[in-house]
Amino acid sequence: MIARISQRVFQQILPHPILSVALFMVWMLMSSPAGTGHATIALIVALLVPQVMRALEPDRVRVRSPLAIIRLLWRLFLDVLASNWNTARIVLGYRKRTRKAGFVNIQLECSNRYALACLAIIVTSTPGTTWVQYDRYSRVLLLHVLDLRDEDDWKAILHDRYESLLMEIFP
Amino acid sequence: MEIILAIGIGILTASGVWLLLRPRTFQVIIGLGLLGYAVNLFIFAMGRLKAGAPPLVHPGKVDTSAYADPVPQALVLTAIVISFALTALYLVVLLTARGITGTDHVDGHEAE
Amino acid sequence: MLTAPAHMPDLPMWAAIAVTALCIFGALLALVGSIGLKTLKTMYERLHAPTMASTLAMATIVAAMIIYFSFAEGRLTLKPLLIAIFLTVTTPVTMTLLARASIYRDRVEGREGVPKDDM
Amino acid sequence: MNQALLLLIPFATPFIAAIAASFLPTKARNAAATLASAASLIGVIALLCLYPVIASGQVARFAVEWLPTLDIAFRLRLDGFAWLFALIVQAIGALVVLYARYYMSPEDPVPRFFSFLMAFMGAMTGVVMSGDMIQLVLFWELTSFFSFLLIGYWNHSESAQNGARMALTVTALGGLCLLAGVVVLGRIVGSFDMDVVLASADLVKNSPLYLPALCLILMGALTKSAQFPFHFWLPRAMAAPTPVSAYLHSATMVKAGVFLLVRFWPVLAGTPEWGYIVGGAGMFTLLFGAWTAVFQNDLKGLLAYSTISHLGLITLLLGMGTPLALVAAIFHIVNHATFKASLFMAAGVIDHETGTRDLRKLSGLRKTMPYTAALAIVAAAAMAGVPLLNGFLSKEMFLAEALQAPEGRDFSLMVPILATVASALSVLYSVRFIHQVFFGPPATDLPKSPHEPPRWMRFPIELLVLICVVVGTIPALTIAPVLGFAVKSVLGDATPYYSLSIWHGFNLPLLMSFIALIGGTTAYVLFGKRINRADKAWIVGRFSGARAFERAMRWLNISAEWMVLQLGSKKQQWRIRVLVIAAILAGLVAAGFGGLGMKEAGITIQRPGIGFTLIWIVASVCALAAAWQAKYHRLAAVILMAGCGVVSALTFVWFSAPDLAVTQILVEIVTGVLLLLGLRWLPKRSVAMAPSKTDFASRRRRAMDIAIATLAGLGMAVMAFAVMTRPGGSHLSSFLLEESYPRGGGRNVVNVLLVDFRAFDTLGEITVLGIVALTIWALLRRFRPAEESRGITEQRRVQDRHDKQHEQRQSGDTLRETMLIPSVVMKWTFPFIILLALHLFLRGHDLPGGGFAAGVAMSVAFILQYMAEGARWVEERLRIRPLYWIGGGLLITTLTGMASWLFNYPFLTTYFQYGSLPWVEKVPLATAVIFDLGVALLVVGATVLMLTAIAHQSLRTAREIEPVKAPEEGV
Amino acid sequence: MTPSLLEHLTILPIILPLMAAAIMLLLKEQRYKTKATLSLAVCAAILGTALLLLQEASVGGSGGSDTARVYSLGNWAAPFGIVLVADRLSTLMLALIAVVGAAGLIFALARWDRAGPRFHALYLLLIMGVNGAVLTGDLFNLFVFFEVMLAASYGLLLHGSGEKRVRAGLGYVAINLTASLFFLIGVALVYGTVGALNMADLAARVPYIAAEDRALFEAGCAILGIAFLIKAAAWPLGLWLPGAYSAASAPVAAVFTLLSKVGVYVLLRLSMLMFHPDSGDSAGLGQSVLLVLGLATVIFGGAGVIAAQRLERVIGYAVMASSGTVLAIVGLGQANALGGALFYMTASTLASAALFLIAEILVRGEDRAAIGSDAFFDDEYTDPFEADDVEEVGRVMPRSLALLGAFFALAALVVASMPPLAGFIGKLGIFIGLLEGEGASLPASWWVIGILTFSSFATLLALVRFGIEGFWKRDESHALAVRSPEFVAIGGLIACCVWLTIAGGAALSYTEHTGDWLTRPGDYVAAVLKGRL
Amino acid sequence: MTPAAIVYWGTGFAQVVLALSMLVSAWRILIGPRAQDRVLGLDTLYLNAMLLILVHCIRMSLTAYFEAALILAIIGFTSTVALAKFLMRGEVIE
Ligand code: NA
Ligand code: NA
Repeated sequence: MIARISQRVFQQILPHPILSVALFMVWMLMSSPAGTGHATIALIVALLVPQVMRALEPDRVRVRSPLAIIRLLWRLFLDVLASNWNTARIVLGYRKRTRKAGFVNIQLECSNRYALACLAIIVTSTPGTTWVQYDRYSRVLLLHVLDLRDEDDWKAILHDRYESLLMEIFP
Repeated sequence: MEIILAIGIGILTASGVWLLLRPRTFQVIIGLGLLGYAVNLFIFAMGRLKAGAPPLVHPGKVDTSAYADPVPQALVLTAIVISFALTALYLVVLLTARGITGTDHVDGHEAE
Repeated sequence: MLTAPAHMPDLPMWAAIAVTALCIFGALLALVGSIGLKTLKTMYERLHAPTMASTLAMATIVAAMIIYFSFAEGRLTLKPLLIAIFLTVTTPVTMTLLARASIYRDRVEGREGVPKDDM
Repeated sequence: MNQALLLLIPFATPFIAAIAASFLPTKARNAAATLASAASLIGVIALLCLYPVIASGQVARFAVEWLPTLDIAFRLRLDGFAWLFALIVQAIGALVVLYARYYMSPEDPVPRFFSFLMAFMGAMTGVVMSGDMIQLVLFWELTSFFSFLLIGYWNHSESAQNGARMALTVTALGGLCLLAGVVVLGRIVGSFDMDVVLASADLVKNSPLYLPALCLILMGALTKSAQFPFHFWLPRAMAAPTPVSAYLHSATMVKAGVFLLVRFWPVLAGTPEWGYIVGGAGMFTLLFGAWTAVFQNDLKGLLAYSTISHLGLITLLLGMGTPLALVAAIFHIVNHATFKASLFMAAGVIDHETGTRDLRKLSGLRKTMPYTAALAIVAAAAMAGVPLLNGFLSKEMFLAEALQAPEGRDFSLMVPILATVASALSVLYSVRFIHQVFFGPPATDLPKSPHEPPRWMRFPIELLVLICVVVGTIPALTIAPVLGFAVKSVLGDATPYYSLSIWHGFNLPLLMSFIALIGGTTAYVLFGKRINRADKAWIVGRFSGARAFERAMRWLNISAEWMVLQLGSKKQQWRIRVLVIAAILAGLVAAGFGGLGMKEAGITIQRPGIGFTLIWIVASVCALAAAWQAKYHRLAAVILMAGCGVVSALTFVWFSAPDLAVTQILVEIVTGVLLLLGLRWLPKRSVAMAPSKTDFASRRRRAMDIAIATLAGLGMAVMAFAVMTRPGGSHLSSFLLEESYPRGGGRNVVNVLLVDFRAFDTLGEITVLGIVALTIWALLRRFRPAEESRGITEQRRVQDRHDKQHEQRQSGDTLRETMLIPSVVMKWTFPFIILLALHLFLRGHDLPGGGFAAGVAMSVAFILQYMAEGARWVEERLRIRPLYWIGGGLLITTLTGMASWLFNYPFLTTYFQYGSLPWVEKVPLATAVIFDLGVALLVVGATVLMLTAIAHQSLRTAREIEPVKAPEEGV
Repeated sequence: MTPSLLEHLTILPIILPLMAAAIMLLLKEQRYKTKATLSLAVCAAILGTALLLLQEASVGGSGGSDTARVYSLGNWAAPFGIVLVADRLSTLMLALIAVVGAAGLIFALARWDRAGPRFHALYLLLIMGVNGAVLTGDLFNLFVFFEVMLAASYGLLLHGSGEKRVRAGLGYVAINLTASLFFLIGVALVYGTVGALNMADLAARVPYIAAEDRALFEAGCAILGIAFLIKAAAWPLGLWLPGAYSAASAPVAAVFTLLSKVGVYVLLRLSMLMFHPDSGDSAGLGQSVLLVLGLATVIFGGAGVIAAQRLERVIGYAVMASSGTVLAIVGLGQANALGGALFYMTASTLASAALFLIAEILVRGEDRAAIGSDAFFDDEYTDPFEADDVEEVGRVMPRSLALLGAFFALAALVVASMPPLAGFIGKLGIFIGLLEGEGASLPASWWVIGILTFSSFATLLALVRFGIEGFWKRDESHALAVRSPEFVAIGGLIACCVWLTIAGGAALSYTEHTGDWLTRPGDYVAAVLKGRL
Repeated sequence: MTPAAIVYWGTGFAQVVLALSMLVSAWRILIGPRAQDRVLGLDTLYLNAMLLILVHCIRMSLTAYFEAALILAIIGFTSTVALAKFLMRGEVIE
């Protein structure tokens, strides 16, 4: 009972704890060099601003497995490096003949909005792939790929490297 | 630097004036926009060009020659805001006129 | 002989070189992106090019900035990270939207080279 | 009684009566008439009371200060001449009032009539009694004005409208000239005081400004007294009710002109210019008027032209410039007033009783209206100059003077001959009048059956005719003394000897009189029938002054229209082109065609950087392309314009204006959204609509515009360059840089400028923003989109159709899917943008940022939500009341400013302290922050209001054409 | 700073309307009564303030000397902060604004304030802008207040909507935006060369501008001048005026008569301050241009008055001509005639405002179609012109036509500057002033007199024509419905004209004194800068 | 060469490169051919401008300009989103 009340109070005060943390950190970054004064303000901001989010009724964010997040970020970092390299080469005309660009339809498994959003961000942030269209009913993603060697390759990369991790993070 | 900015202001002005003299309201609004840039930069130029010297002073004795002239900057700020507001207004007026008169000619009717 | 203007604080040579290299690398990468924007043949191919600027180029320049100002101000300055965070989150939004819009337009106009099954 | 008061009575009473009459009920005929006659009688009595003063040769004066700095006062000045004139005005006025009481129909709203009449009387008295030239002009114009109202009294009648308008036009124009003339005269003399002016004859006549003054004053006098070629308004003015004609066109209005000539006679007369102009105009008018009068078939028309002719006679006398001629003129003024007033009244009676004024229809009225006939015949005889009547006496004097015309002049012989001819003509029309109306067989086809008018309607005529007879028979006992001091008051010591006896022996004038009488009568006998048949006057009939006037007016109209067309344009492009050309010219001329002092100032220049050059190539290309594309590719133009915006923001970064860069970028973003919101309502303009071939004119116009644009650009570039390359730094900026921190409490000088040094500018600037938002919002509430943009957009239609075609999908799914990912991000950026706004706000005073930037950033946060989820969704969840934000922002800023009053400081004085709140280290606590908060609130409100007002249009349901309601079923 | 609330008098005309407008935005739209009351109270307060200041200005400072009341905003002294300066001229303008503003407001209370949303707020903000423009002593702040005034005028011009207004608004906004850009360019150049924005500071510095900077400075002033000439509606820059003013709703058109006068005011103020005979090489800059353009404006206005087919346009052209008159006098540089010109300006502004109000009543029947373009959206804001509710008709006042006719006649006499009313005194003052001293030997004086006489005549012609049309040819069938506020408004303006005539001595002596004060810019500069430099 | 000089000249060079990059993206805005190409060009222009500002911060050794870049990073995408949505739906806010 008490636990439930305290949980509700907690929800009242901190409707989006992750957001609050993020806001706190962003504020501290923004106002660097930040001393205690700014920390106070950051705290107030972190407590007050999420209240506004109540009005916008976003879906609740539930994040599991922080480790997976770090793994995801690391993978993303590596892929971004690699694909930057590839794309630069393509742009500079190294692989003019052999390259073929095109669309790929990929059947996705996850349906969590946040997971999809993260996937979209990841895919699009990686030079060489762009998230074009997603069908909610069929869960098919239309992807554009700059260097389309093998469709299945891309499907596999997407599923194995990212989607599985994301499904771990956003159950 | 001065010559580049001066030429730039000139080209913005010329483009803006050309559009201002066109018969279509949308051309006029774009012209006003371009002229707005030109005029803002012109005001800004009146403070002379100084790189790396924003007027953010440090407490204590101020070496006024080490800072860009803040006055034109303040004037430009005001001008930006006002020209933004008036662009919005002209936009709405031109939309209304397009709806009521059935034409986008600046006279509110097609030229004879 | 190249001389530094008076306003620039001194920093270790390695840092200076790192900052310079990162900056130049980032800038060149951004340039490559823009060149891609110009040279690539279709709209969808061109979409990929500026991503280099918004990812790696941005990252190197942000890194350069962090290094530089950490030395210049004598303490760790992570503020430029904000740019990295926000740009990473927001750029994809525009790219996907733009891709979606152009595929819609291409389909409506019945252009070649786009999957046709949907709007 | 007090002399001043006595002077004031005849002047003021009519005005008081006029005002009083205007308050009477519409039908109060008797009350109004009583009021008016009482007023004029009081005036007469007051004047009579002043007789001893005047008779003793004194001048009665009364003055009140009015415009001391111009040396203009309200001065009443009554000398003999003025007294005589005022008496005529008031006395005949009284008679006309009595007459009008019976003349006007009971249905007429006569109080108005009497009100106008009294006002006119007052104005006329004002003219006569003016002791100040300006005041004279003032009342002069008032007489024009009230005569306009009187002539147009029957305002439903078109002839009344036209007659009134013509009379006003001509006489007011004369009045304007008179004003100018009087000002010049005053300049010569150095005073407007009539006494001073009248005593400065030599000064005036020797002045180089004499001729302009004379011409201008004569313009006034001659138009007013209907002298050729300005005579034409008078016949048209006959559209007035007859009492008005009887009053205005015998004794008052038209006499004002000759009054003026007499008044200024001592100062202006006697020069050859005077002689030629005044004499010439008089002579011509005399003959022309008489000749035309002969041919008039309308009773009042005849009298009108006769009046013109007699005024010509008086003018001619005045033009002669001799003292004796002046005596004759004054005498004839009086005589003409009496006989012409009575004739007009008689004509009115005839009109009233018979229903017509047509001489050809009227006949034999002596049978049915014997008494009136007798009176009219006597009066007409006086007009013809029959002996033993007053007209004879003055005409004798006129003929005598005509003989005295100074020798050596070319026309010396012509004058007496023409004078005799004119007299004969006068006899002719008088005889024609009498014979046509009263003799012959009684008319049978008159609209009404005539009989004698009521007793008191006749009385004024009787009295006037009596005066004609009495003056004509015993002038020495009646008019002589009055005429004596009237003449003396004008001529002073120069008063000549003259005799008013009826018999001067057989002399040349008498002979001429007889020739005229016999000649006139004979002519009538010989030509009477043919004259009756004539449509218009022989010879001169083809010339119509009125037509000339109307043609002149039409010409004036046409040329005015032409001028407006030539010197102006309805085309906005033309107008703006003129503005730009004007600005270019202004700059060029003022700068002395290129000499911008660049050589002298010396040029200190920074070497152009490659990067900077490159970004400006971007901006230039964008600008030129935007100019090229804005007509058919609006979206491209918007994008290209944004390119220019980016570069100008970069320029601000480059040259040390971080605040500007921040603001420019923010505004750029909002403007982009705004233009796109607008584009939705602007139907496409397709290239196909362009004319396939551009004609030469439009090519030339474009070439010209390119030239203008190039010049403008060049001008701006040169000026910018010239300023930038010379040393800068002002005392102003030095002060601000130095004092910003110690006295403004902020390190960011630009921000301190905005919220402290020049906070008042900011207050105005946000007010502009608020006003514009309000205006946009108001305007869009009645928004009516373009035909082509109504309903949902093409894209939405296609996508909705697609959604409907697929079974699983619902309408709107395409949108939902499209926004699925973006809306997540856009939603979650909301708190971070709020953070950014707060950040910008709080650091503003010391670092780049500030209330405005914070406000725009905040509004972008809202707009993003609108874009992500749609207006309805957002507004169901976030109740944004932009008007409150605007109002609140304005209130906060203003109240912050006013708070300084509590500490006895001027508006917007800021207070700051480097406070240390617990946990918060040194943070500047300035009231400027509160001010900035108001700014931010307003900016949020205004920006959101503007954007959402446009956005809301998509939500509004189009009004359907209402179906015709089925009639409800009966019970 | 003396601790007295009276010291803050100068700023009241600006912040009172601002505050009231802000409060109105917080009120619901339906609360007309509250808003009307508030507006009236503010107008009354402004009028009171203006009269107090006028009284002070006419009495003068200590020892009867002329002073300028200087109010340093933010307590920053003159060249560094923004100051408000209430001297004889600005106070005169202030009083004129207060009177015309109050009249327009009262007139609007009869119906116009409900013809569109937020009328009162916009109206008060317009008054604020105009007041600010005449009070400020700072060039850039002048720009800001011009913009406040113009922004509100855009809103008010479009108030009531309809095709006519929107079309007119399109041109009006574009022209004025262009003018504002010129204004900015001019201010920028002035700052770039002189380094000052305060008018007094500028005036003090003009004689000492370095020779090589002078050309640029003068180019800036010339461009600035063009901007003001556009606002003052000088030919050929002011062609926008008749169309815009005649399209506006009556109370708005009435206050608009002030706007062009503000343009004239600024030209007068700046040219007298900066280019007076002692101002070194720049003395008399642009005077001949002002003279020529002023006269051309009078001629063009006169022609327009004759050619115009609608009464509102006639008045518009008359307003142009009246601007031109004052401009010509400023350009002539005859200080003696300045007093007359100011007097004339005051009187003609009052009367043309009255005429705009009368004109609207006269054309009310015809204009219905123009006001209510058919609405497209069904959640339309309903305004009183579309609804045929009973209150609309109003009680027909007995003799309303006669009274209105009398008002029309009186106003027409003033606008045509015919005797006996105030317009005549003004023109007389001009004539006499022109011919004083050496003036009589200047051909320009005679040209001015001739052209002004022509314009009087033209105005008279046109107004007589429209008077006959409006009052004599009036169809008996549709009676004139005039509400009492409308009578009060028009009557008030006419009463002011009459008062100006009767008390012409005092009023003229005030304006002449003002003209004299303007020819001594040194005193102004001293008062503003208080010896600081 | 001092370290500071290296940074100064290096960043100067980077700026030139970035400006060149802007020029190239402006080319895309200019030639299109389609609206979405122009939008993409504009987005790239914004991006490059932001990088340019960051490099300028280093070059001038001033963080004062940082906020301009930060704003571009956080809300700069608004314009592009609006443009893209306009292309997709014909209106920005429904
Ligand atoms: Na990508
Ligand atoms: Na302060």
